[in-house]
Amino acid sequence: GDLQGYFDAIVAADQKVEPRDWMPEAYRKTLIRQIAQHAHSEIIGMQPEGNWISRAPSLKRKAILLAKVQDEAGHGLYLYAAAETLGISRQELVEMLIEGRQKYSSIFNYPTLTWADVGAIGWLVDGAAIVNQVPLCRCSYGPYARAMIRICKEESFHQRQGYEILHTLSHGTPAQKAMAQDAVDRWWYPSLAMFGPPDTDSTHSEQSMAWKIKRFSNDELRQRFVDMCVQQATVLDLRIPDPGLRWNAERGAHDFTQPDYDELVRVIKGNGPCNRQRIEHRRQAHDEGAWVREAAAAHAAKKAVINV
Amino acid sequence: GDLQGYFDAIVAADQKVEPRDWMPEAYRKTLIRQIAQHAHSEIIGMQPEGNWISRAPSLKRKAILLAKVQDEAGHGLYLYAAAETLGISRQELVEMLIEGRQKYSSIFNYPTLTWADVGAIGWLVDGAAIVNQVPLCRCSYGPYARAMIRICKEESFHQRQGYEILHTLSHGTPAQKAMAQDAVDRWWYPSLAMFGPPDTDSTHSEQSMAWKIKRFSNDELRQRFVDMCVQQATVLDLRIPDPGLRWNAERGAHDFTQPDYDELVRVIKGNGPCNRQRIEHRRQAHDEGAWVREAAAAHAAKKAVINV
Amino acid sequence: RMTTFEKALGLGDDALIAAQRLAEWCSRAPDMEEDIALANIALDQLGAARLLLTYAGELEGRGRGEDELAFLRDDREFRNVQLVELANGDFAVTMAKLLLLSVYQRLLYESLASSSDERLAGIAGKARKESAYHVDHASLWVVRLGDGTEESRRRMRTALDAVWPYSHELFEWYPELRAPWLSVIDEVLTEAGLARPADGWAPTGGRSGVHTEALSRLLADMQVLHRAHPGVTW
Amino acid sequence: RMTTFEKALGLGDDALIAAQRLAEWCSRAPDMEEDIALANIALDQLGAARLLLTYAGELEGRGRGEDELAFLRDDREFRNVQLVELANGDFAVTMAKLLLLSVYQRLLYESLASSSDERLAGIAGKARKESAYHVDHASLWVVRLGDGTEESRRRMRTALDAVWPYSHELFEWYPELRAPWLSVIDEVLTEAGLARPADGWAPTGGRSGVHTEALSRLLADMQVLHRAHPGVTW
Repeated sequence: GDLQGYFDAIVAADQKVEPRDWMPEAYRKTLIRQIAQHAHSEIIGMQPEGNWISRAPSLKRKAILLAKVQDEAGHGLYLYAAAETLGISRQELVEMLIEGRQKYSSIFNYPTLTWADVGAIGWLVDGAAIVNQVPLCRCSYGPYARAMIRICKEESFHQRQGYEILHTLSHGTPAQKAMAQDAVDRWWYPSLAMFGPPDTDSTHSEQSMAWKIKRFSNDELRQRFVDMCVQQATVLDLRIPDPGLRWNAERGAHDFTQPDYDELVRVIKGNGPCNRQRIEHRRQAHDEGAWVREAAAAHAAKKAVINV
Repeated sequence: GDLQGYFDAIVAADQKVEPRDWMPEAYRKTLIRQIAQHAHSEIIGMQPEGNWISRAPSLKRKAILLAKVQDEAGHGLYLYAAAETLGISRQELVEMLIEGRQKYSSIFNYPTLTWADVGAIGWLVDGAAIVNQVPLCRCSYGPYARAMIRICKEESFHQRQGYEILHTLSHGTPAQKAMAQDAVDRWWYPSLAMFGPPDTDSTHSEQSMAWKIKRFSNDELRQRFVDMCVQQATVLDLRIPDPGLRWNAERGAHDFTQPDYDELVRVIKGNGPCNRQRIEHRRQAHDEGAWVREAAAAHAAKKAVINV
Repeated sequence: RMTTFEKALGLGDDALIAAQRLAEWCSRAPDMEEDIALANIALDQLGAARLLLTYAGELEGRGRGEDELAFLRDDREFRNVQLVELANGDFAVTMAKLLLLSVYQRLLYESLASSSDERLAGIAGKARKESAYHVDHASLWVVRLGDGTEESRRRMRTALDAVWPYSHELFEWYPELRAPWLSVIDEVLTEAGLARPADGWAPTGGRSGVHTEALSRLLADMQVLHRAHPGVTW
Repeated sequence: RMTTFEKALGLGDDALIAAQRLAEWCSRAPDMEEDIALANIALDQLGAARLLLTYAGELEGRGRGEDELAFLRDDREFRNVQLVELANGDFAVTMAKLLLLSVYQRLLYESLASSSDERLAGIAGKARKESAYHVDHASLWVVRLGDGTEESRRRMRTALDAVWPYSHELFEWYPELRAPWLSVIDEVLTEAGLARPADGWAPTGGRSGVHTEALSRLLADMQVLHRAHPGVTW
């Protein structure tokens, strides 16, 4: 049809699809799923790092960490707003998260055991997020692309902060250095798994590429991330816990050991170390805030009547 | 009447009034009030020391403290049982406590700020309790007197443990010694106030003496306590925070500064540092346990039906 | 009257402990916008605390910086008012505490902004603007909750009654601020349809290091990591 | 298979952390009798922990006693199963945890009581009798709650589902105990009218020092005072 043709032309021309534009239902659904999952990840992602705000070892680090976690809430807000342009409400999305009907990034189902984990999340998890997200700044859907531009700018700031935490630890006392290495050991493979299953197993990917939602395959992005980390790990003086890691001159890239995709599937299905805890935390905050939200609505309604 | 005469004779002969015996209504009421207040004090008294169980600085001290707080629950149980012989149920008493209609010892409305407070409570508060309670072992009401015998035995054990904590601290590092002195500084006057208002202002006392519920006046007991502490403080190498404290050879006792009885009245009336917190803690535990008690009752009822 | 060192330390401790409590809401607020707002206020308090404690350390002249003062003192050495260390309770308690505190802080920082001590005046000049936002935010919620549903009204009233006694301690150092403070508070309570609680019990001790049992637990958590690695860089 | 040192350390940590959690109930139990009972069980666990950790320290031969092991290790060095570090939750969760743990401990101590290591056999011989009481107590409550009111039944079922996955870790070191353990548990659940939760997710890591986020917070509280005064006598 005409509408489909117009949509295809916009995508082909690398222009942006906007909320007012006609779009295929599958495109809309794919975007809602992806943006919601992304928004949920920001909101759930507040928990593992939030776990260390009260214990941050200096006031400066406390301030930086609190601001970072606050930024994540902000990202969640932009992204829910982007999803809302596709005709779904934030409330519906939040309920789907709490009821487990929509996913969030599996990485946040691992516990933060030490302060160094805050550094490792910044360096590795935010690093992987950036590699994933930079191409999304050119995504065909306008509101999502614009949200990503803003988010990527902040994420790279966060990544540098995490890198600095690890750098300080790895150049500190032996206990600090051991803490940093331990964190990298635990977060390395889960970070690799953030890029999703290998291309051979990846569903959704081909259509998303055609729609220019996705620009690179999971494996391409994973490789880019590994190559980036190897170089930074040297400066950090921390070891990437992969005995199979080596430069492959022929490919012009590093060979590396793949993460355990069976574990990834288990975590996605709900059986990571913290899945239950993360959802329960969110559900509890949501439930305990219900009377406050109701009060705000009741007050607003009264004011509206008075102002009529 | 005959009954009154029989009662008077028992009391005069220093024999025990037992639950089956007739007794004046005022005697019964006085005893209920006093025993209940005593029981409540044991139960509320679990909180200030319980505050340090999780943080006790050695496993041995943790075990001793936990056992002590457990003993207090046990004392509460004996005392509620003694009160029940006077025709009132534990449930009624617990409700009167939670609703603020019956009192407990004001001393437990002060906070435990450091580990040394656990020592000071043992030494001073349990010490004062013993001075108060030893005469109660000869109280005219049998069940109360027998409960007190058992309690006093354990209390003197507790007092020695508190004394040992302070002794260890005062012979430890300067920081430990300062902690011990600070605790004694804060607990001294509230402990003196445990004996109640001065005899000139004391209500109830005269009748209680006549009934042989009480054997010594508030001021007599307070003096006994001061004299006991002065000697022990020397061994502890801790200073009693009273510039007016000195031996009076004529009286054969120490002169000392009276506690601030206005403060005592304020605390009794509900305005001590922790009154609200202590009652709220108890109320919350009681409320949160309601479903458990109901379940136990429901299960027992079902079992009873089956066994019929 | 207290020295500038004591003043900077006490007000710095107020801000630090308030920040610590507010940050506990992170990822737990009633909605996302409020999560961001509470983090903002916590960050403001933390920022003021850092400036005040740094200055206190300099005045003391014993080489203690903001981190030594924040992480290496016991509760008996903290000089904050008890109001800020009280548990967060529900959202109504948190808003009641924030209202009482931030109106006081705004008046206090306004007055200190014209202090002859230029350093203190500078810190106060920056903090007063932030406090004005805190007052607005807390007032908004006290009015919303007071005027919202039956439940929110009950909770707001209970919260106000519970924290009111702790407001007296705010004026031990600055008695002259109580009258203007009361007039701002009264205005907010009137709009919220809430009665001002009666004065009576006035707990005290924070300014001389006698706190509630809550503070040592807060510090155990706050200081655990810093203390586990003495003298290192973070 | 693990060394006797690792065994004593792991079982000692199980008992210590269980004691710490149980003691949190002190002054908070549903009634006074239960307050006393929970303190009793906590004291038994603490007693076993002290013997086991003391023995572990001797086997290690680096001069660490029970207090050095309890108070000067980080959570990454603790070897307890995750089951014991989980938050207490409501009374049903606590009883579910206690049932799963104490049945295991009873079987374990029974088996260790005939160990060729006489010291361990002695400790286990004492602890098995205490465990038998813990099993009785937990069973009694699981049955009462499972058979009590609609609410208690709902809570008991939810609690059991929540903690069941953590039971798998108990058998990482002693797989042969799972069959007899299941048969005791099944008997209790049958009497309580509760279905045994399905096996599935089996969290792991405690025995190698990878814990839940709860443990480091528990230790921050437990160790704060001891760590604040290094090397002193208490």
